[in-house]
Amino acid sequence: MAEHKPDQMEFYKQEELQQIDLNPPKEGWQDQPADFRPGSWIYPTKPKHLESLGMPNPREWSPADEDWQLPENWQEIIHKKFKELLGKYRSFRIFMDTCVRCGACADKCHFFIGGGDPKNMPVLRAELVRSIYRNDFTTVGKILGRACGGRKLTMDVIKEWFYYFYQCTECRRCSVFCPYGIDTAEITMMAREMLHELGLGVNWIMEPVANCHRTGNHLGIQPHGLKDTLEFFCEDIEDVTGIHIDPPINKKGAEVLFVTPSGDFLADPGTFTCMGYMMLFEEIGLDYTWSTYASEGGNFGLFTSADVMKKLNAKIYAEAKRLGVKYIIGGECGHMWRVLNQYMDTMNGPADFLDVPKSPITGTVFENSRSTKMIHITEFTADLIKHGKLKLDPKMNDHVRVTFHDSCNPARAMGLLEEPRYIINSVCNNFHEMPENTIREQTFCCGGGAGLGTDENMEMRLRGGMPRGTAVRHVQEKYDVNQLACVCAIDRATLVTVCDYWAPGVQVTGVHELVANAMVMKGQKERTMNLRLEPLPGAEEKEANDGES
Amino acid sequence: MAEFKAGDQVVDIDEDGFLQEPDKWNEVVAAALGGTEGVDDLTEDHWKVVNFLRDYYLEFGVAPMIRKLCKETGFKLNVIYELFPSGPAKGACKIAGLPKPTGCV
Amino acid sequence: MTAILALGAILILILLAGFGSQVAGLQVVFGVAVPYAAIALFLGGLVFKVMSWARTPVPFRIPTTCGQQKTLDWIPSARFDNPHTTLGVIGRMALEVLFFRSLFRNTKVDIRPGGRIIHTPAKWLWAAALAFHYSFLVIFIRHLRFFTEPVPGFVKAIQSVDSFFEIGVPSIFLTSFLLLGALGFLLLRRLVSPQLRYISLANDYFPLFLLIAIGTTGVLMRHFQKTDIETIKAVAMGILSFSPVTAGGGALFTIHFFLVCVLFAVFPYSKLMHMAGVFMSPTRNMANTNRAKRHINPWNHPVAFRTYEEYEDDFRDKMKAAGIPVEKE
Amino acid sequence: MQVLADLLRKNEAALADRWLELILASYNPDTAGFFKQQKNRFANPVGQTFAEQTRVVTERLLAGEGIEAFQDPLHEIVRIRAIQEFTAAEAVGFVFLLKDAVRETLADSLRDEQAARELQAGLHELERRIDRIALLTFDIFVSCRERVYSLRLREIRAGYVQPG
Repeated sequence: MAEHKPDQMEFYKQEELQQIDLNPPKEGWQDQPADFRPGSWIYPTKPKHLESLGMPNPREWSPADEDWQLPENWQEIIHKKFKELLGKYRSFRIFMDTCVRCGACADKCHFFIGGGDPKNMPVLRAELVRSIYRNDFTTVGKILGRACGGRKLTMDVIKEWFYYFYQCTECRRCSVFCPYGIDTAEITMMAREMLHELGLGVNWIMEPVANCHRTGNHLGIQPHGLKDTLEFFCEDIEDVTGIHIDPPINKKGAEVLFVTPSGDFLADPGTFTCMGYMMLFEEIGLDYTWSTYASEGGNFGLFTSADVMKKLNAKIYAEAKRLGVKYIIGGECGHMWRVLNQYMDTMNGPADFLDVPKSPITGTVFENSRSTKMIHITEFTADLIKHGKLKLDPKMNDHVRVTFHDSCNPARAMGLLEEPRYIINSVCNNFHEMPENTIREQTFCCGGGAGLGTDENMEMRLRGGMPRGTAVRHVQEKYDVNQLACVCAIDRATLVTVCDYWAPGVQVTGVHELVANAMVMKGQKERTMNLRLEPLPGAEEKEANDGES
Repeated sequence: MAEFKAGDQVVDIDEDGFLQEPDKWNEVVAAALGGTEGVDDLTEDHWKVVNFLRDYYLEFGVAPMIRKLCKETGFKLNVIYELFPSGPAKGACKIAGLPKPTGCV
Repeated sequence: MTAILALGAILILILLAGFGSQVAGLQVVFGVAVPYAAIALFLGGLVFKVMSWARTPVPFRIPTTCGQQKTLDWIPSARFDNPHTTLGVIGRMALEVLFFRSLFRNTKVDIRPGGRIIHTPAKWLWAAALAFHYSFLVIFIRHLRFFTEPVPGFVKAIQSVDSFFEIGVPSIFLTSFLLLGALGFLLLRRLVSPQLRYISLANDYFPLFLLIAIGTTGVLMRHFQKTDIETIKAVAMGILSFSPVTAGGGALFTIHFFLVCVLFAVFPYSKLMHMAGVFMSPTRNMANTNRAKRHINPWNHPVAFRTYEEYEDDFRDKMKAAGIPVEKE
Repeated sequence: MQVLADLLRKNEAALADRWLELILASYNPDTAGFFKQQKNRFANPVGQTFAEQTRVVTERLLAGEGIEAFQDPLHEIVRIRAIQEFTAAEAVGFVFLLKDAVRETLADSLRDEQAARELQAGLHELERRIDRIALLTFDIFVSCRERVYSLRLREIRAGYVQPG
């Protein structure tokens, strides 16, 4: 064929610039090993944490290495644990048996929606384990093996589990859409428990677990450190309101023990929410106490194993008993309330030394917590506002146009939907909901839960946060929303980054920061700043003309 | 784990360059660590921040909150970034001989 | 690939039965041995599987709540999506089993700017699944006319409703075509959508092809190859009364009958167990009375945790210096 | 150039759709299926953003608008591809696919020799402008990557996520 010259059409043949061969090889997902490129995995657990907790196989290793230094009989260990878990959890057994792969959950996971990796489809994440279950624990599987979807447990499978079960934030959105309620979070918890038998864990989870075991909170804040931090907040409160507060710490005989996630002690904007709690309790004169021993509501044991979760959670009831309080109030947190609402009473109850929670200010008895005896701060505050016990001036928040992010666990493991909304509507005049299929029980995750909220996991978090970011961007453009309220410490940390990437200009706030900003406290001075010590819009002009006159 | 020469002393540092044994810290080590973080000479302001961090860590076992560091030293956050280009956690804490702060929420 | 595997298996079964019906000696195999084996496998397997689930404890109460919880009395709670009473749970389960509530949940009707209504694909999944399951139920009830003498009233009633339009002689049953249509859609959907093809296994295609084969042979028997009902009834009644009659009903009936037996035999060892599983799934069959009633975990063994005393021993002097009350001076 | 512009404007929608298809081909086929099917913008932000913005870019390209008109639509697309599992070339390369889409849309009219020679100059000019847009896309890609690193750096520096 004659050589074509540039002015001839044939010269410009189809360049295969973009024919990237991304389509999977024909034999399907079963045989594609996970690709541990840098930035696609979270740093592994440091040995000292596993040692301090007495957990198996502590050593220095990296997922990028070929050899993960696993014990010789690692297959036997996994099978033994797999069998044990199948014997202990009916949910695990049923979720292994009943999936019909109808695909209703396939496009509901925020990591699949944002990233497009098919193994992030909930049905396929579960198949990673189900294929091993089929091959080794069912008679049909043993016979037909690969023909009926079975798969041998190889080293690649373990690596795949580590890769994909630390790409699930256990937000349970898939279980809302599954006709049988199959909960991939439950399967992820089982898989992580099995992986921990081989010492395969993530440092961003195990360090807080070790800290919480030692000092009572994830950050390793020691008792006098917590007192110093709370007093530091009270100084700021005094600057803003002119009211001096002495934070009650480890006070015996108080009516209420208050437990909040330790994120509120260190990470802005959580710290402003913590200030909000103290201002609220001061205003209504609640007889409460903090505890430095039980200074962690959150529980990273939830991302490790049932026993570790129970070990970390036991401190709350033990401390409530020691201090002799009547009941417990829990702060704004996501995973904390998954543990409190669904595990705590079963694991560490019965709490018969406590009373059924009764608000000393309104007299409301919280029947819904008759056994666990612990109520959510928004349940408590909504009740206060409903009975008009708080003097609120929503105009103080007029410069705030807020929307509300339903944190996954309060939404899907409790159903805490109306309480925060009632409070926000009472303290803020411009509140706009995000689109219907991104809130309430269909809420999209922040992309950083279940131990994934660390900086080396940034791209994955931004992919996971994209559906939420898109919804925030929508209300930002449509209603000029500038604040995203939420009731979770991890959300208050990770959503800051999600918003800065997907919807720049939107700040993140806790619900009780809004409450405190709008509260007219007895004996407070004229408010010129909000809790972040930023001048209030009104105050600026007044200051300006004060200066002039 | 790596070795780090500071004056005539040799100390161990972790993969991010943080001192492994905080009690091996002294002014010489601080100045040397400063070099790794783009802080060649430690002015009086630098020492104010470093000493506050050092004292806080020795007393409370953890690094202080950023807001507390700013309030106690009287420096605004941007001033601290000017003093320590790699910021309060990576820069100032390293020079003060604190372990790498992991503020996991 | 996996679809071909499943289709191949079904074709083999059909050939097997077709061949078997011609050979006189095999009559007893297909007329007697296979049905009894199938029923035994079905009942045994079903009971064993359900027992294996029932024996396994439910350590924690982990419902997936899809609506407002029951707390303050002035906030209405979602009775069925977040039940706090057993009645609510029964309601939620009924909604799930009778109307496929969760499949319906993700049918986002989306109106495009041009006003065009777009039904997201999930609505068709809900509609087809519902159509298939209900028509299968109606057909199942209609088949009781072969197994009962005298034929009960409700069976006759359903039959007349089903052939309401009396098209053709003998009048066609709506459900048979509804069934085949729904199955066709469910199969096509699995083949056409790349997403589903990627996750589908042979054990997803096998039941689909099996049911399609059963449905088609059923329709063929009724409308094209006149099979006399009497002998079939005799065979069916024979099996139930344990005095089996080996007179076969011809190739088509043997295939149909054999495939139904295969369906029963395979049932407990396949994904068809979702029939029982849906009732026992812990995220759907428990009320969200989590904080009101304590859920007992049968294997709740004690776990050592760091007590306050140990904690205070570590930090006592610093606590005292900071003025925090301590147990022991 | 005028003949080419009219020809393309006639089947602008087809051109934009073809380009979208080529872009989605860089994803796993089953993911591409989902990106195409799901029309709800919040259940499928990636697919819908690509669909809307490719139409905007194509429209502005055919209308001959200045380079700055492409900043916003391309930013929407590149912001997403910058954090997905793509190399820089893959993330930015989707712009060059527009050339393939243009040639495929003109396939029939390019078949006969005479018409092809006439369109030649216009086509060459159009492809030069697409290259220019690709360079802009690369700038946007780098700014998005820098944004990701600055977010990550902020978390490392402060020891936790510290706003502002």
